[in-house]
Amino acid sequence: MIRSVIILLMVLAAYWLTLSGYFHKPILLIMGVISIFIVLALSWRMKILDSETVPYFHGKALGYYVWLFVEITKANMGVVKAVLSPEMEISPTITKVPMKQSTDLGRVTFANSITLTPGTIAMEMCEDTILVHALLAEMTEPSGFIEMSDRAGWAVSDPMLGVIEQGAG
Amino acid sequence: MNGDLLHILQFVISAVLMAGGIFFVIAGAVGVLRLPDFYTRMHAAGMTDTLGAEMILLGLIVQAGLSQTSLKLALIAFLLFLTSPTATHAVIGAAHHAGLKPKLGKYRALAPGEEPLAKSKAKAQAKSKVKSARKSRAKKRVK
Amino acid sequence: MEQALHYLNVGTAMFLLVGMALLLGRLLSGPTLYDRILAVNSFGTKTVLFLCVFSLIIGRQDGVDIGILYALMNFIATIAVLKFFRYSALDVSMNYKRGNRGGRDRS
Amino acid sequence: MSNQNSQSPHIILRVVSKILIPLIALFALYVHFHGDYGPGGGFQAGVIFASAIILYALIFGLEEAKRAVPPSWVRICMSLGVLVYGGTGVATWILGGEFLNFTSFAPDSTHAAGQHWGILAVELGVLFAVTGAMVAIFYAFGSREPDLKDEDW
Repeated sequence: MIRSVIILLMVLAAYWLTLSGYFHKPILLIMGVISIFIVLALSWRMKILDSETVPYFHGKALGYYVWLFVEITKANMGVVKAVLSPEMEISPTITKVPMKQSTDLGRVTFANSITLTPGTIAMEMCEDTILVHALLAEMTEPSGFIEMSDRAGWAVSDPMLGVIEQGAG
Repeated sequence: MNGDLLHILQFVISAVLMAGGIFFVIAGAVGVLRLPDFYTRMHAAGMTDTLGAEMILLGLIVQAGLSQTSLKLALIAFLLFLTSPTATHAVIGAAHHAGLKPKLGKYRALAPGEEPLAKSKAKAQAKSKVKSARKSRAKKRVK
Repeated sequence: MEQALHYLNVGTAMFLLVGMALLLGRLLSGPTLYDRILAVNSFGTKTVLFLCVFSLIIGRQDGVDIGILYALMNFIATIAVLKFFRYSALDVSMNYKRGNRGGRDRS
Repeated sequence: MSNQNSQSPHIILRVVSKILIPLIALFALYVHFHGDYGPGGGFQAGVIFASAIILYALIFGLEEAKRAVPPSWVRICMSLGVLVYGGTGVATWILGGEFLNFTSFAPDSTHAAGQHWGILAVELGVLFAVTGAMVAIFYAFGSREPDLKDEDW
């Protein structure tokens, strides 16, 4: 909780400076401090001060997002080809993908990554699986999902993921 | 001289990024119009929201250089990155929950000028025959 | 070079308007409600992009502020509309556990 | 709150909204305090701030929102806004000017400091009133009973 408050404070300060841009006017800086404390009080009243509100991704996340961006670009090519070709040969499919992440944050990262990659959309999250709608049947290969799941768990440094892998191996 | 080169480089990078973004945005819009059912249209819309938007914003960031505007543009890119998949997930989840049936299996669009499949053609002919028969019967009755 | 960048931005804005017009077709002819919601959502994303490009054309950063706002409001509006059509009420908690549907007693 | 087995079907919405709510609220206050320098002001800021609370109510339910921001606070906020607005006018009266003539706050200032402070106070009143009114309207409409129950369709 204390850690979340400190990180939220820093994030909000950076956000205010990005928006404001008036560093040389002390009155605006004072108002910024007041505003940040009002927002902190509101989030405290709403009980949203926890590690989900401020997902500190340990710097690993940057690598994950670079990888994700490459994946998005690759998937986009496939979807564009399918959509713009005159025959438009598509084969919509629905599959179930297992989720191995233990925290909600890891699961959300994984599901949002699936949705961000065009051609696959996370439709619904059941107990430990995601229902995925895919535009092309070849986009539902399990190996791709497993790699994305592993990487998403690694990006949020999921404690359960290592345990499962050790147990399996 | 050096400054000129930098400006040209800036223009070229920004132009390439924005042209790519525009391509994906237009392709997504065309896809939303062309694709057969709601679930597949969602994919085309997602294409616009992810790569198209991010590429246009990157191009604008390159144009703006190191300034406050580019920081704000990066903030917009981050917010779109966060909200667009969530909104997509919410829309498709709501449609699925409401019982909208997805079209599954292989689908192929008709080429321009191509007639529908033979079966449906035969059906349509049969229907029109029935209709004309009904009409003639009705006419007879009137007479 | 300034001139070239200006023309580039104006061209981008034009193409964004074309994309918005195409989406308007889906918005008007969408067979189901969800098609329309999808079109509105995508239209909002394009509006944000258009605002960004436009604020660079006129050389002021006010448009970018409005773009940030529009990105946030588009999300809230989509969620609100979907929630209204799914539960036909706005006060239901969406944070319920599975099996215990709806956030309040409806007996 | 990140309990391990909370399997609500809407965990994506919950997590993303939790990230967005502080950002929306701070953006509202930014719009308010930069009304002099860019687009914005009290009314817009009030609506945006209220929309942060409305997003919370949409995701976590009206009960939870009423616990975080009680309706009594909302009513106090609405009347406080009018009070601040009117009070500014009365203060200018007492200082010897006309109603809402802000120059009487700092009559000797060369660069219209009185105008600055006066507008800030008035905008603060508008912010309070609009936030209160928006949240009150949402509470009133949100508490409406649904015509159809969830199980019926």
